[in-house]
Amino acid sequence: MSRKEVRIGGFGGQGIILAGFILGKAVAIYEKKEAVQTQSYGPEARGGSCLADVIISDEDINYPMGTVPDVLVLMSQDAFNENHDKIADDAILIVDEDLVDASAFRKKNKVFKAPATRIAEELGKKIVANIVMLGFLAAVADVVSHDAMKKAILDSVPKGTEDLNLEAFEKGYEHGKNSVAN
Amino acid sequence: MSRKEVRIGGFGGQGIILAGFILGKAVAIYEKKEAVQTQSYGPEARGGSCLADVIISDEDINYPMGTVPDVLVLMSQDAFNENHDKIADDAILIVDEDLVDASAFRKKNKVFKAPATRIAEELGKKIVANIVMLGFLAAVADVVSHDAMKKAILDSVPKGTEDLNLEAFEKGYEHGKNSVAN
Amino acid sequence: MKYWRRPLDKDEIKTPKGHIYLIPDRCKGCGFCIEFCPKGVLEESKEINKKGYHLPKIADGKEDDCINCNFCMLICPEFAIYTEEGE
Amino acid sequence: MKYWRRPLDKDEIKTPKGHIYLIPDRCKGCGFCIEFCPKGVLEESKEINKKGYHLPKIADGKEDDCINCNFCMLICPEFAIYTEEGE
Amino acid sequence: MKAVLTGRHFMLGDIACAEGAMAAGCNFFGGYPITPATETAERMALRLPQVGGHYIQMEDEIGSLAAVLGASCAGAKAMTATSGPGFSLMQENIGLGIVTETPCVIVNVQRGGPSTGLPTLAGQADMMQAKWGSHGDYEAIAYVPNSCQEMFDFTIKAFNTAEKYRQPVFVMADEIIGHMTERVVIPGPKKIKLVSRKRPKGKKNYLPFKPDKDLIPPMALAGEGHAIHVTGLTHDARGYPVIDEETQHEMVTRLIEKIRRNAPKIWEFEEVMTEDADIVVVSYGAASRSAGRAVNIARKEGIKAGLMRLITAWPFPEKRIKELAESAKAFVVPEINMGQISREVERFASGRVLSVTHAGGGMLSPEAVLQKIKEVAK
Amino acid sequence: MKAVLTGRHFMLGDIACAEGAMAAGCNFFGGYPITPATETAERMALRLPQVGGHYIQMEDEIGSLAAVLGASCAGAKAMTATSGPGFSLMQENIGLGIVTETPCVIVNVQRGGPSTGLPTLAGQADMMQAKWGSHGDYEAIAYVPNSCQEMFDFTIKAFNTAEKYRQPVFVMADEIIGHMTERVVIPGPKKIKLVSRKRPKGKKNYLPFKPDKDLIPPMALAGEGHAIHVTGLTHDARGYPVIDEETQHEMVTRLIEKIRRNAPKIWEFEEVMTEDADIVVVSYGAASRSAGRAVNIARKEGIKAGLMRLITAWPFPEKRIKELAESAKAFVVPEINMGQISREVERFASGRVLSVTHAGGGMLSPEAVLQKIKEVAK
Amino acid sequence: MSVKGAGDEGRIETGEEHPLDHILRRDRLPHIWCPGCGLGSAMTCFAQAIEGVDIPLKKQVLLSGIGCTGRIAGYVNVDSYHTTHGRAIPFATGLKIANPELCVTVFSGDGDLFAIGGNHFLHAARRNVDINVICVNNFNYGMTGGQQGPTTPVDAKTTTTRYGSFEHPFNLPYLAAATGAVYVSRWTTLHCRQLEKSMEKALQKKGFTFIEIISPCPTGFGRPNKLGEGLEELRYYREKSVIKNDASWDEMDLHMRGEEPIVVGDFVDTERPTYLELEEQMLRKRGFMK
Amino acid sequence: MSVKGAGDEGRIETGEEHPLDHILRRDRLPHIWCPGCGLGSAMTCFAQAIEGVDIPLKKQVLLSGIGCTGRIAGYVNVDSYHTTHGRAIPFATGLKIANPELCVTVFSGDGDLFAIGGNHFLHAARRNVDINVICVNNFNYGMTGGQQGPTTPVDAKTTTTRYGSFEHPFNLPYLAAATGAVYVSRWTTLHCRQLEKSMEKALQKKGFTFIEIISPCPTGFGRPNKLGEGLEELRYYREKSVIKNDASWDEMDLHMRGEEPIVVGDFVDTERPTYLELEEQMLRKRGFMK
Ligand SMILES: Cc1ncc(C[n+]2csc(CCOP(=O)(O)OP(=O)(O)O)c2C)c(N)n1
Ligand SMILES: Cc1ncc(C[n+]2csc(CCOP(=O)(O)OP(=O)(O)O)c2C)c(N)n1
Ligand code: SF4
Ligand code: SF4
Ligand code: SF4
Ligand code: SF4
Repeated sequence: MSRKEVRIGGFGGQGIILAGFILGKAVAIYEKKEAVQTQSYGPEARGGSCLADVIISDEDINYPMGTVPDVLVLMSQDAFNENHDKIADDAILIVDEDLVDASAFRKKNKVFKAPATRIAEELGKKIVANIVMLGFLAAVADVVSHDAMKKAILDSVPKGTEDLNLEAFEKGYEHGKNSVAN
Repeated sequence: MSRKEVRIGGFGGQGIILAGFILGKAVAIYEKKEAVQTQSYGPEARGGSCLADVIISDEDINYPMGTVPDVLVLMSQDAFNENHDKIADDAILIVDEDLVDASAFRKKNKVFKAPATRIAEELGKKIVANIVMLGFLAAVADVVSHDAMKKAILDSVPKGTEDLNLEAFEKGYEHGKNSVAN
Repeated sequence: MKYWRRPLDKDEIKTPKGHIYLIPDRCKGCGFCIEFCPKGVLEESKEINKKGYHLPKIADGKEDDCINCNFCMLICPEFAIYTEEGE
Repeated sequence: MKYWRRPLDKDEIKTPKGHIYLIPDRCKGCGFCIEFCPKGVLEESKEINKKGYHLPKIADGKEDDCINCNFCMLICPEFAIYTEEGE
Repeated sequence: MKAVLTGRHFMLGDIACAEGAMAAGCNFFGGYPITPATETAERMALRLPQVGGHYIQMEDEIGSLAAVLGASCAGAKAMTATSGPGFSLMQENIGLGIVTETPCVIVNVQRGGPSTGLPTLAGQADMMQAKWGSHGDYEAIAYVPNSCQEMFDFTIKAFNTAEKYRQPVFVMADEIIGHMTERVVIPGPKKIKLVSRKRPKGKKNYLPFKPDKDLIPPMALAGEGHAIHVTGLTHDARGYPVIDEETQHEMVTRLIEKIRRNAPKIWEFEEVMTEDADIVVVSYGAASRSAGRAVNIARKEGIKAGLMRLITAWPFPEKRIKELAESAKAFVVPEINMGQISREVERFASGRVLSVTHAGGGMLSPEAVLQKIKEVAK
Repeated sequence: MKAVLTGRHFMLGDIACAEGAMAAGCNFFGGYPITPATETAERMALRLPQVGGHYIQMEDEIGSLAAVLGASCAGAKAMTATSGPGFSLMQENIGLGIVTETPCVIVNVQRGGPSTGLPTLAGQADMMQAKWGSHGDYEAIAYVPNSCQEMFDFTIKAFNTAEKYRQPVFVMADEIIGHMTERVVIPGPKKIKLVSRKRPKGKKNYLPFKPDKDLIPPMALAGEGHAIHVTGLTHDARGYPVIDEETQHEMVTRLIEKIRRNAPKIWEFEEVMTEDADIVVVSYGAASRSAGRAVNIARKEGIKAGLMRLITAWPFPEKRIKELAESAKAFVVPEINMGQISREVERFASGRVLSVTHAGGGMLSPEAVLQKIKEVAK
Repeated sequence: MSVKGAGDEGRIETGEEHPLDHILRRDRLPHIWCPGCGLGSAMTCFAQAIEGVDIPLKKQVLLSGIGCTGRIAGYVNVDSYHTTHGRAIPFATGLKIANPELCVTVFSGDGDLFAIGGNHFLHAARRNVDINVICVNNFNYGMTGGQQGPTTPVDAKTTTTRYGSFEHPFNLPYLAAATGAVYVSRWTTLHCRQLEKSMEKALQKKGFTFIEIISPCPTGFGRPNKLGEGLEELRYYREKSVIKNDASWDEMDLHMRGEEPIVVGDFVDTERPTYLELEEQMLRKRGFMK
Repeated sequence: MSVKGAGDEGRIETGEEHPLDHILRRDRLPHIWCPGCGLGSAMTCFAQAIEGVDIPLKKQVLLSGIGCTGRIAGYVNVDSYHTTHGRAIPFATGLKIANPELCVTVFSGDGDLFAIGGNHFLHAARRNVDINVICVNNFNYGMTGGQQGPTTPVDAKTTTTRYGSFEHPFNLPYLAAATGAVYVSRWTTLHCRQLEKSMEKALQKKGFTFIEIISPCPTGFGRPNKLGEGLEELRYYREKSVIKNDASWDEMDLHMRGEEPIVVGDFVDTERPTYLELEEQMLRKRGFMK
């Protein structure tokens, strides 16, 4: 793997950027790789569409912008509509199955449906759906290790919420492993 | 005469700039010549030193700044001290004899002493000393006609003060003619 | 037919009836209309719109309670709800 | 010897005497000191300085009237006049 | 009182500028006094009420230019006049004027800088600022008068160009010209050619920022019923903000091309004895009067010198410089600054450009120019 | 809390900039929020009180820079951070900083312009403004980081250079770098070299604006008993205003020479494969990352391309461009603007410079650069 | 539209066109404001008000600076100018003077009008330029992500006052009165009816008028300060608001915490010749008739 | 020196050194102000005041913007900063915060402080930054040649109001009070003693203080408005001034014509935590000791 691009999409308020940040941090700090995270969003302070791109590479990353994602993680219908067909042929797609109706997807890529929001709601905090998603991602996509991700989460979430977030991560990871197994 | 420079010097409040303006206007509007008037003064709103330069020429005036005056009219000691030795060899010097002690003057140039302030005071308005000076200048220096000057004065002084100013001008002119005659 | 612009606090009006309309895609589920309807006509429904916001609905047994006072329209930040004079 | 900074309105002071000084080249002849000296000690003289301004002088018969109240010093915009306690 | 003071006058440069504005139909002045541009404001304060126009003294230069832009949007021919410090403060709203395509005239009577510098003395060191002073990419239009007559004439030109191209236009004067008095001949009103902004024809399908072929959109005024929206954000033809790369590309390139493509129509210069010149002196404003004198003397001394005198500094007449560079051995660029327009000349004639600099505070001397001419003539 | 957060971080560019300032000893921030520079201010608001410094949110950018200059005069290492619109508003006080020789750092995280433009998207179109934005003649110093690490490193450089040369120094970042997150390695405090302004030795005969041989005068602070006078007017060595040509000449040429003469010590750049390059790509900031990619691809395709990446845009390393111009066939200058630094390159390599432009709002693509490289390689 | 677990009971009939749609730039809706933001309510009141007064819509001009509030100028379907940050008032001044027939309103945020734009406010009020200024005060800079502004109460948390704000905030009605506004009022976005009436009054009144609107900003102020979402902020207003037209200036200070009331009302309503009236008066006096 | 027609009777003894010379930059005298200008008197009072208070001269910092008044910073022999037009207050704010030991005074003109600089005044007063602002109000912009300013009375003639000014002027003490100054007073340059005392008070008081000084400007205001030379302007002050510390804000309006009085006095004297005090308070509350 010399350069991999992960794109996480959703709307403002879902913690999309934080998810991208944690992924990037896991790679850049806790693995011996390079990572760059960029983002884009609309003019809205909340509720607008929102994308986080993470480039992961073994070498220095010159060009820092996302081009064609190898992993696409989508947490809103809008994000799906705008992004689903701009992906690499061997890319994988992960969607939050409660938020995204992926039936319009026509390509041959592997599509994973993660019940991230549902799991988060079960944990009592809808807001950790992004972390569940990260767990799922760690399990199904070959971009980051379980360990590095865990460390990065512990570093990045607010004090006092570590346990909840770790639980969310593990739940997502588990689900992901199961999905791959299936 | 292709290019002549007249420099009028004094302090703020004496109407030095106005004098320069009237001279320039007489030449540029009422004679078939070119004239440019420039000025310089210190940072003071009043009472600071103040110079008006008028360039008079038969041709277009390219370079507009005063260089070496052909006629130097001085209405304050400061102006005298700073300007008296920067003049052309055939220049003439006119000083207000009540305000300027010209004894330090060492060159061979012709020096005229005009009692401008005194005449103005006799007319009841010290402020018209500048116009008296213009009369004197018109009489002794060959740069502008009596007529053109008169017209320019009429154009330029506040309404209601025309007579006073003309009288001042004529008095100065007369004195000038006498000085030349002597 | 700008019923909604009638001077509403005119004395002679006696309990007019209002008919409520919603433009669902505009709603952002802020709950203002629900909370501040003086007659308590509205409540949150389970229905969500495209953007995932819960829409208001008419509360059980309040179907005829709207007095067309128009406050929901005024306070709705999304131009999503309004009323017309009912018959 | 900063006599001029003494608290001037202290009660115990009784008609002190003042001695007036002028730095003539600073004066611009505004007349403030003359007009506002509470004792009318000053008046315009015919004497003019370098810049042509008329200087203040001590009025006839007022030679001993300065009470060193210091007001001329305070109001002079030119730092041209001041007083010291006389004997 | 008349707007156009037809006749022969002996007039201060700053006042001639104001009279030029009057003759151009200016009916709004929003300003803030600053030496050496104050006389223009004072004259406008005297003159505008005489013809039903408005002079308003704003709280600062930022407000002045904002008011000018507002007035222009309501249909006024509007202007302001300032000097370096005020010009610096206006930079943000100059960008607004550019992006909203609001015609107006901004006079900068340049004094010695940087900062408060020499309030009463001349400089020409805001020339590059006129091009680059506001953030973002745009093209500037700037006239550089070198006489009182031109203070009058070029102010009219500035209004016409502003109206035609719908953008703020600068008159980059300097303290020497602004505070000099010369003969100014003002023609009859009918002899003065005036241009007014293009207006929409009818209401249907009018898109406020949709350009015609000349890249200029017709302009609707406030109160005409078009319900236009005007914003400093990147916007589409409808005037609505669209925050993306494509709209930005379309808007910015159009605004720039609007001027670049028309540049040969906008740029103006005057040449004296350049046909056979080995040495071309490029100059403008006050400095060009010294340059003119130097060129005359050089010719008398047998040096083939010529003068290219800029009437517009922006757009810079680069095409002509390229042409002249084909035959000229060298360019001498005298200006009352440390080398600004000389850099533009360098871009098209690199290695052969000599700058004659002056830090400001007075007139650049003809001798200094002559010396440089002689240096390269060797 | 520590001023220097030694360690490895995954950090937003804007935050790395703030941490760079902290590491450089910054103890005063005067600012006004603006996208995309807000995160720098927010970080400083969090961090400064932890180390006894002060964050003050001023009423606007004019006030921000004024406060920064004031704080610097009282001895603080002071900074502000803004974007285009705020940078435009700061221009007048930038001139004051230059003329009063007051060290400080001004960060401009560039967004799409002109005017309000594209608040959330990138641009690099304030590069010429950094040089020419304030009225009058002066030389600018501007760093152009292209990574989060450089946001940290160059902010320290900027403080050091500001202190050394006693003038405001710019960090001309862009939204891409400011809003990107990368690894940032912060060394131990002892490994960070800090420079502080020269101070007067003793009180006797101290003239606040009398330079040493290096053209830099030692700086006295407020409250030290020197009874200094500091003015934006043209002034003499004593600091007193003197409104004449001679003093202006002396002051302005010294301020300019202070930077020009030291330019070879100040300017910095990085070269990749330029030794044998036929085509030299000159780039900086975000755009230089596309340029780097394009150069790599070109080399793979057998084109002798090389990259000269600017670390300082101002002073512009013209000497090196001249040298490169001796062997290079052409220069390609990609920037996220309509051609700004490319004009500087043109001055020293005219006729052989190709600009790769982008109106702003996103990253310039490596393909666009590659295409231009190929075009000239033919 | 995915409808989950909802029957049809009580469902509100779907509307086709909102009665204010013709006053809005419908093609630009939904607007960019957050759920629970008060700006939409303020805009509704304004739309109602310009409908309600007897001034043709085509003579209405709406201006703003930059900010969340500043976006209002882009949503109301009248001639509208979205100027630079803080400069809507001088822009409006020029516009009004150049065409006195226009009814000119500046609608902007507290930061825009009173941080960067404070000076222009002072001077327009002093001159009594015949424009209306409506300020939405949400106690922070919403657009840039919730920083401290000149209205942020002492001790409040924002992204630049992480340890609590240590600046005294402005008392805007007092400031407006001290500089000469002829009409000054304050309402919260919960006071829709009064607000609409105030706006109608301002639109019709000659001279410089000022309305302060206290508005929820859940994103920038409510949540960081434990006032909660928009709805909770409105509840807070309901609890704490006191209408008091003759309040003293001190009483008008806003603390937004504890037991302190939010005093609202019509505080100033007076007459003074406007800028243009005084201009005419002077010109007549000196013999100029326009 | 030419002495004409004057004997020696009454001649005042020639002084060598003025008692305030050590506080002045003597090498810069005479100053540039016009004969009869009140600025020199105001400066004398200030020089006296900084001598009079118990603060070392080396801790005194004097700042100004641009204008005739602005030149004061260049004549007093303490650390002094002559900044850009209107920006002395924010410059002073930075200076004071960076070194709280300094006693910081901004001395500038009404145009500088309230035209271009108005916003900074508002915000520094609001924040209660511990600086002193002394404003010389001469009803016009003296430095640039006598244009209208924000204090020019209605109907007054200036070089930009040739038909009489048609703007309402500011009431500066009111504005200062409304924005939060803890000490507000006004005197004319004739009230030297009171002015000096006020200045001493301001220098010693914590927080943002404001003193307005009404001053003759024969060149820019007196003569064009038939108030005559400086001396005549002072006579006018003598006649019309009324000391009234409890004056209402309305009474403080200045008309400078007819029978209207010039109300002077100490209008506000109160206490409020300063910017730095409040900063410290908040930081302590959040567990930071500095
Ligand atoms: C010159 C300039 N500085 C800063 C900004 C960034 N900016 C945009 S809006 C804003 C503040 C908005 O606050 P407010 O006016 O209170 O409006 P709100 O968003 O809260 O409605 C700022 C600082 C800008 N656009 N221009
Ligand atoms: C940005 C800027 N605009 C304008 C000026 C010109 N200017 C200098 S002083 C001044 C007004 C001074 O008036 P005031 O503050 O009342 O002081 P005074 O001269 O009356 O004492 C002006 C407009 C300037 N120096 N800088
Ligand atoms: S119109 Fe009034 S009563 Fe009817 S739903 Fe709306 S708020 Fe309730
Ligand atoms: S007050 Fe001063 S300047 Fe005025 S007359 Fe007296 S001594 Fe001279
Ligand atoms: S940030 Fe605040 S003001 Fe802006 S839209 Fe959101 S809630 Fe409204
Ligand atoms: S213009 Fe006025 S303020 Fe300036 S020095 Fe002269 S009298 Fe004083």
